[in-house]
Amino acid sequence: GNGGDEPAPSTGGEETPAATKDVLIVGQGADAVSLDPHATNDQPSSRVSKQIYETLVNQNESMELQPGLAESWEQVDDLTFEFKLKQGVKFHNGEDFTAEDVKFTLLRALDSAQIGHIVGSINGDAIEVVDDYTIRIATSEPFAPLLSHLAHTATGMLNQTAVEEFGEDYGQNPVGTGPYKFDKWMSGDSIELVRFDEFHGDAPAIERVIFRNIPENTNRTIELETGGIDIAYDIAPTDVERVESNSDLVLQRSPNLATSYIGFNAAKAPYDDVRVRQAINYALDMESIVNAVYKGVGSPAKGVLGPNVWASNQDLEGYGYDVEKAKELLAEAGLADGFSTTIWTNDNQQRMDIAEIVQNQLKAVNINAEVQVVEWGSYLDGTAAGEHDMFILGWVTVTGDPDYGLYPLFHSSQHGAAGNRTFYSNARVDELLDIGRKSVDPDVREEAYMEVQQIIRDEAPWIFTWAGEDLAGVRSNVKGFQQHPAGHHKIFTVYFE
Amino acid sequence: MTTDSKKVDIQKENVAENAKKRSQWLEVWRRLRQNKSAMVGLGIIIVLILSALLADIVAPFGIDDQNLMNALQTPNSNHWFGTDNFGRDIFSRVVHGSRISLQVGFIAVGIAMITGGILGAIAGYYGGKLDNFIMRMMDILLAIPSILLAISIVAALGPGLSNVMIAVGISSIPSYSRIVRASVLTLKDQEFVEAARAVGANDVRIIGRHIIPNSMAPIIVQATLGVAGAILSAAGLSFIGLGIQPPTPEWGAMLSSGRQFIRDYPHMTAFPGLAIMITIFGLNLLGDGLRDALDPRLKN
Amino acid sequence: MSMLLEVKDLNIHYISHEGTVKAVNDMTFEIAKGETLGIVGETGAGKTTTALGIMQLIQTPPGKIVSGEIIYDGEDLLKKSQSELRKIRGNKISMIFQDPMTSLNPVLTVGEQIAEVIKLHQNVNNAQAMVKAEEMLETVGIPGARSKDFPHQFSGGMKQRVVIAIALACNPELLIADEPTTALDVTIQAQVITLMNRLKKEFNTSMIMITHDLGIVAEVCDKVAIMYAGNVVEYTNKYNLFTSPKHPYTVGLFNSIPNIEEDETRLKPIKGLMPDPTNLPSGCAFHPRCPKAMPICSKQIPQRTEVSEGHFVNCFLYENVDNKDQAGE
Amino acid sequence: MHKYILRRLLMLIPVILGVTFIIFTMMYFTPGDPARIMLGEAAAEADVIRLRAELGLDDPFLVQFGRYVKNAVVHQDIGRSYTTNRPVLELIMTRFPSTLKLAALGIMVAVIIGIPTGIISATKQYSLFDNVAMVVALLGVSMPNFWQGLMMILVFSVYLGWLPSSGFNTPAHMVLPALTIGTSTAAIITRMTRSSMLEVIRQDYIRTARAKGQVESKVINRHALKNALIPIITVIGLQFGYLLGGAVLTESIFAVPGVGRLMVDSIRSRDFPVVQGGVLFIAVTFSFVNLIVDILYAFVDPRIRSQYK
Amino acid sequence: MAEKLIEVKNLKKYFNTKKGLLHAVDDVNFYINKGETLGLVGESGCGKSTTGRVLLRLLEATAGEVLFEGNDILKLNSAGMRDMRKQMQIVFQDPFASLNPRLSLSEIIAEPLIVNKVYNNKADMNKKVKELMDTVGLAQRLINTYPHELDGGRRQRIGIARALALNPKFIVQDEPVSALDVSIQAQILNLMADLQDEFGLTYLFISHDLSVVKHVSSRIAVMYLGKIVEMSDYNSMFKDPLHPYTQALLSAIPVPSLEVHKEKIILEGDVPSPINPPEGCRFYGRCRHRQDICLNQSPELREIEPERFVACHFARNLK
Ligand SMILES: Nc1ncnc2c1ncn2[C@@H]1O[C@H](COP(=O)(O)OP(=O)(O)OP(=O)(O)O)[C@@H](O)[C@H]1O
Ligand SMILES: Nc1ncnc2c1ncn2[C@@H]1O[C@H](COP(=O)(O)OP(=O)(O)OP(=O)(O)O)[C@@H](O)[C@H]1O
Ligand SMILES: [Mg+2]
Ligand SMILES: [Mg+2]
Ligand code: NI
Repeated sequence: GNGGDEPAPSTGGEETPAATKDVLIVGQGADAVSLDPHATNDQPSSRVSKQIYETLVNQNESMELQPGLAESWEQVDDLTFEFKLKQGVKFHNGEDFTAEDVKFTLLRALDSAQIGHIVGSINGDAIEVVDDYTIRIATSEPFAPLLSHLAHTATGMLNQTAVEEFGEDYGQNPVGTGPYKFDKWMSGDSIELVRFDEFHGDAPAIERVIFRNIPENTNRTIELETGGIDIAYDIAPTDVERVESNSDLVLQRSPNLATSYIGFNAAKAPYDDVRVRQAINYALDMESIVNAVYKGVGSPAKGVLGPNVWASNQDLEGYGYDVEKAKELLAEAGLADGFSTTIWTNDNQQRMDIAEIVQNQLKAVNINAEVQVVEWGSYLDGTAAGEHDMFILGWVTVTGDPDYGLYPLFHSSQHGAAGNRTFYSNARVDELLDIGRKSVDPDVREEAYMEVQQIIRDEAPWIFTWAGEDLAGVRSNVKGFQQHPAGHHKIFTVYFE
Repeated sequence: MTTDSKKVDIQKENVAENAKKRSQWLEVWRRLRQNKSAMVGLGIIIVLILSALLADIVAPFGIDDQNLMNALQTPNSNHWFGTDNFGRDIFSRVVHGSRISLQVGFIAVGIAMITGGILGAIAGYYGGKLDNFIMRMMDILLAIPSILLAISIVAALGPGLSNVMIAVGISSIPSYSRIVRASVLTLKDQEFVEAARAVGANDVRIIGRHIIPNSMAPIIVQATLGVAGAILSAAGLSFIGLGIQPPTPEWGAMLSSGRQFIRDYPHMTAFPGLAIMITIFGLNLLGDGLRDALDPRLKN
Repeated sequence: MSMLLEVKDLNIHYISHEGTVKAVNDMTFEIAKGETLGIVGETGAGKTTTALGIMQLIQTPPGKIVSGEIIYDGEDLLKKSQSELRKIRGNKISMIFQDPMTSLNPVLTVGEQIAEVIKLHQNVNNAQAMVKAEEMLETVGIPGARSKDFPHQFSGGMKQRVVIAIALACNPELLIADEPTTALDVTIQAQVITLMNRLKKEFNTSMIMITHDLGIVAEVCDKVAIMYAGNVVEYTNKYNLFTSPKHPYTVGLFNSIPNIEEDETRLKPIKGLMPDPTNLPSGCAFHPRCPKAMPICSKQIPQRTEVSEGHFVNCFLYENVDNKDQAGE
Repeated sequence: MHKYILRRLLMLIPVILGVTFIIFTMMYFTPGDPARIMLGEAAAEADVIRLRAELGLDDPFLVQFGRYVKNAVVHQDIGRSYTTNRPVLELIMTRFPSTLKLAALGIMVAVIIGIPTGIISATKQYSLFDNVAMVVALLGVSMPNFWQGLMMILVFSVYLGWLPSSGFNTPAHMVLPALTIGTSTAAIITRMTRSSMLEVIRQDYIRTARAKGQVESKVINRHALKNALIPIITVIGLQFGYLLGGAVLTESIFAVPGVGRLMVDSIRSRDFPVVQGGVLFIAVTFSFVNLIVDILYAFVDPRIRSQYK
Repeated sequence: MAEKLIEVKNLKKYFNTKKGLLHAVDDVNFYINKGETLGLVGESGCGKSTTGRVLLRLLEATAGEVLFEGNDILKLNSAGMRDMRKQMQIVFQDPFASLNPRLSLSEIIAEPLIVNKVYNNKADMNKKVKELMDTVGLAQRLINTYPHELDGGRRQRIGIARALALNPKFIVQDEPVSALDVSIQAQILNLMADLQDEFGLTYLFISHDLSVVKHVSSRIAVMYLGKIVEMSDYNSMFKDPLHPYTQALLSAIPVPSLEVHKEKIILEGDVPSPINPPEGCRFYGRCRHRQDICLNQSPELREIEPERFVACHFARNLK
């Protein structure tokens, strides 16, 4: 192979090898959309923003809450939290970080169509700047998961001056308080960040970070192998073995907060009949489907929530593969002769693969399913409008809190576009989800969520498919890299050996 | 005395002697038959058409016979081209794929040829403002790269075999209209057209009996090459995930789903790729041969 | 008299998978210095092929000079190397093609095209060649200033003059003109023929004038070879040809032309058609159309017979008269 | 000549308008709500409605189209991307250099390979060289670009490890994409050169040149090539124009951040302003390339030159 | 006096071209008597074919009248024209371009019969086709051959048969033999003469070859740049040409004979462009006898002797 093709550092450093290597190149599958956290909510953007912005609260790699820009906080009443902010924090443009910035940021976030829902529980009128480094944030209703929401990258703290200065172009001129500041962006190709020397915390070891956009999975791995990049995100299942067996590379695996499911449009016959939904659950050999498609990456899903979401019920009993049982149930539902249906998927390779196998396996119970690969836009429109039958989709419980992973998906107020694309309604589920959302008592919440998960398993609006896992390939001289379950991994802890 | 520089084609007496009906097309066929590479091309196309027609007999397995246990076998005596990630027999899928590809190719070209041909014939024959208008429309279509046009059309209509055919068809309308127009333009001033007019033939007869049959040559050549182009475009669309629905064994789609395995199981991409290549190769050979056979000027 | 060019038993064939065209068969003729030979024949008779054969510009394949000798200035051109031939072409022997519209390169100025041949054969630099080219243009009656124009800016007659200028630029000893006026109108043809006659005299050039027009022969040629289907059927001086044509084909040719000087009511055409060049009749190629055909004509190829001094005919009508004459030749 | 160019530029206006209209209409009727795509699967309906209104997507077709044309003509503003909120023109211009480089390199490769091969093939028609070259060229035309790209990655990046497989920053990165584009284009150019040369070589003026005693190499280079050039230029121009927007597949295989990929991504994310702007931009550049080709004709062929006067 | 079949009055045909208005036929007057042949000669591009085409309304005239037996055919509506087409036909110069290569010989000859619905019975029609083939000397065995299999002479016979199919009175012969070799040309010329005798046809015979024109015509019109410069019977024309152009034209023909030694009149220059032609005499630029008046005033075609027309200010004074 050749080692000489990494882009030359744009700052003229000395030519001595390895020891002074101070550029880290990260390959990911898509270009960021915008570095204005309020303008987008996509993973590639968050992965970059994470290095530029900081949030009030952090979640560590075990999803535990930790101080971020807020040194400490306390709950003042059912609705209100008071945060003490860290002092001496500077924005990349040199301004000090104060409570006013927090207020500005949160109000702006509330206004955002893209991420408004993440801070939607906050009552904008009730944000109170106590002093420069103290702020009170109140929600309109009791909202238990507020802190985990404030750990979401979308709530990274912005600088008012910078936002106003760049106006519409802020997304290409981000200013945060994080360890790296934005340097340049070659659209479609790469984004370069450079170390922020006045960073308030531990200075990163690496001077410059480049996020390169390499859409093809295979190419990304090849680039990693040939040394073109140092870290490759989202190693494809097919490349796992290859990376693992390469002594120059280390494969990091960690379960994440993503899950895949096959949903039924429960508002539509025959899926309004729980027996049909269950029958199809029995008719599919989910275990082997997942193995065939994901090749051992992640795991067959045991429930709605992934294992590292708080209050996830991992003890639900699976349906198992039982064609006879499926036929029985169908017969009971009056569909012994089967029926014709469609399976929608977008053009995600794994989902298409799943669809193809599912289609194939359903033949055994006389269900004639047609796979329809629908473009993302039409897919969202169509599933929101309830035009679909069966569909394959995923969900990421980014906050790590079950509220985020259940409420939008199963609450009957969330039908359609808001997230509940199965159009599933169950009064008990609604009630439990409301309890979970409002209660401050973790035990009460946990109990409610456990029950919800059981009901959903039994009533089967979903076929649980896959619990996600993040795979990152890292060159062996890269140290200090650890994946975050939410996907936006910290780069500023990384160093070269 | 001055003669026109055109050589008087001296005919073979013996040909005229046995006065069997020997149309221009037979003549073309005779010339084509002498062209070895065109015959190779024709052979390839015939094999393809046969395999498309007889796919169910030729293919040892069905297109969707999954066997997850048998996934990703390299070529062996049982599975000549190996199996894919679902354990399906790639050879069978490639064979069935010829059906899809030829269908897409022929229908897309049919759409383009008919619409383009009619537009071109009208523009060329009547000329003037109509011509101008039609040709400006074609310029506009031409200014948009055909693959982008096709992608937009598929986006607008939604993916699926028939939409792909429509998209690829529409995006190649301009080339046909141009060719037909050009040949109509040269033909309409030909003396035999004038002769027809002199004996009182009307426009319909002139276009139908004199102009269209004589403009077939370039259209046929373009169509042969166009089928190749259409197959490629459709495969390209499938490759970027805008084409045909699974589990349809479209070659481009097979290639696309194989690319994630390209390093360990290159046979998944190699065979559909080769299938495309051989098909296009055959069509091109045939198209070239037809061009030579139809244009006696290029003879030798 | 010493001959400038002697062509002996030249055979040229075009070989393709459609069959072999025997385009030129046993062609024999000679040209003295300053003399003009006319080669006359209908389409496909092999006139152009003969000319290209002498220039050795037959496209190979499909063409092939099968046998024969082309003796120019005592040396056989067929034995010369390409580079030797290049020194002769355009310099000692030059050629004018039938169609002035296509004989000139459309993307080069006429000056450049004339200068090119001058530079190739004379030891001059670019500027001198251009000056010489302009002189040549003037010689053929075109203002020298137009040397910077491109061929499409000239009319047909002027283009043919440019072609003549190219051909004569190096003062060749032999000029082969392949139907140089066929594509031109009569009044323009008259201009060009007059010009050629003048220049021929001026430069004392020998010439082969290929034509199908007996009128032109009468005007410019000293000797004539009548060709039919690749064979010379009659070869003689102009006087003999016009006063006592011998070969039935020659006679038929004369009878086919409406005579502008006389009032004939009916032409007496040769019956039938030209034969298929890949499948010539056996024996004398003309016999199926010949009014005087005899049984022998279809069986044997008639030999060249000298019927009177310098008057050769390939026809059995005359062959028996005196066979020995021919042997003595 | 100036007049001619001016006239051609004026003729661009209806084409541009037409392209705008077509693509606008097509996008308008394309299913899939841009607002919803931007907001993703977790968005609240109210947010979607709000965003739709912000983007002006609820206005009737003609209002939207009129606004677009007005902004473009009056303010020279072709809008901002829905998704990234960047000015469309800026977005295109950051992508265009890569596309241009890729197209230019591909064409260069193609010309360097194609024209000499075509010439040799034509001058030695039916020789071994000719036969081999023609089969190879035909294979080149027949090989799907995207497949060839993958195979080249397999060989040059995976097995041999000589060249990087993705990106477009350094010369090394450009080799494979340029070769991918270059081979098929080279094949086309080779075939065109050959047939065009064969046509020209038959002409009388080539015979005239030979009759002058000119050496064969000069007959080919000085007399034949220049005349054969017109169809070759046409093909090069067409290919170049095509590559400016049509190299989508190559761009995505090799992660070249080009306009083609931008277009495809935008079509899929229903980023209408970018699609419209991009197609418009491509159409205009394409027309410019055509204009340049026509001007080149005039340089090559005096007959055409005199027509333009 | 002979009866006029065709009379052309002030006929004009202009073409719009990129470079300007092209005066292909400019104010042309002539007539053709029943049963005679009018020869129309002139150099390439002088407007001969255009005249012929306008006569048959294959091109629409810009101005003027074409009287066929006294009716102005330029004023006929399409139905009237359809009838008229049966009366007048054309044979084209190029035996290759004038036959549709996709049709067989019989189909080509039958075309006029089909188009005009002459027969409603196939057998009759086939009989007629065979008859026509006999008439023009095409062997019956060729009935199903295609044009490309035939030589130029035979193809031209097909063209003639097609023209004869509707029993026309008048045929425009647009250089019917100029693409043929001399031996074939003579055959065709003889054929046409025979047909004229047999059917009492009237010909407009277009050619640039004076020997041929002289051979076939009773009267001759000489055209120069869109205008007729001289028209008279062939005898007077050849013995005593009046217009300086005719004189030059006649002198320029190479004669295949050693006895004739003509003094050639070599014209300077070429035929000027028919686009925006000169005001005065079109021949001014090449004329040996030009005077100032010729530059400004276009000479009319005058009948200076009975049946002898010439368009020259100084005709008869030149010698
Ligand atoms: N390149 C070629 N390939 C095959 N046959 C050829 C070729 N060139 C000429 N011929 C054949 O050779 C014969 C003689 O042709 P040539 O051109 O010498 O005739 P010509 O007397 O010059 O006729 P024309 O008066 O039409 O110029 C013809 O039958 C012709 O068809
Ligand atoms: N359809 C047309 N459009 C424009 N110009 C035309 C058209 N037809 C003929 N012309 C022009 O009109 C003039 C007369 O043409 P026409 O064909 O009548 O000449 P001609 O005497 O028959 O010549 P030739 O002997 O070459 O056949 C020429 O300059 C020609 O270029
Ligand atoms: Mg010749
Ligand atoms: Mg004419
Ligand atoms: Ni002649």
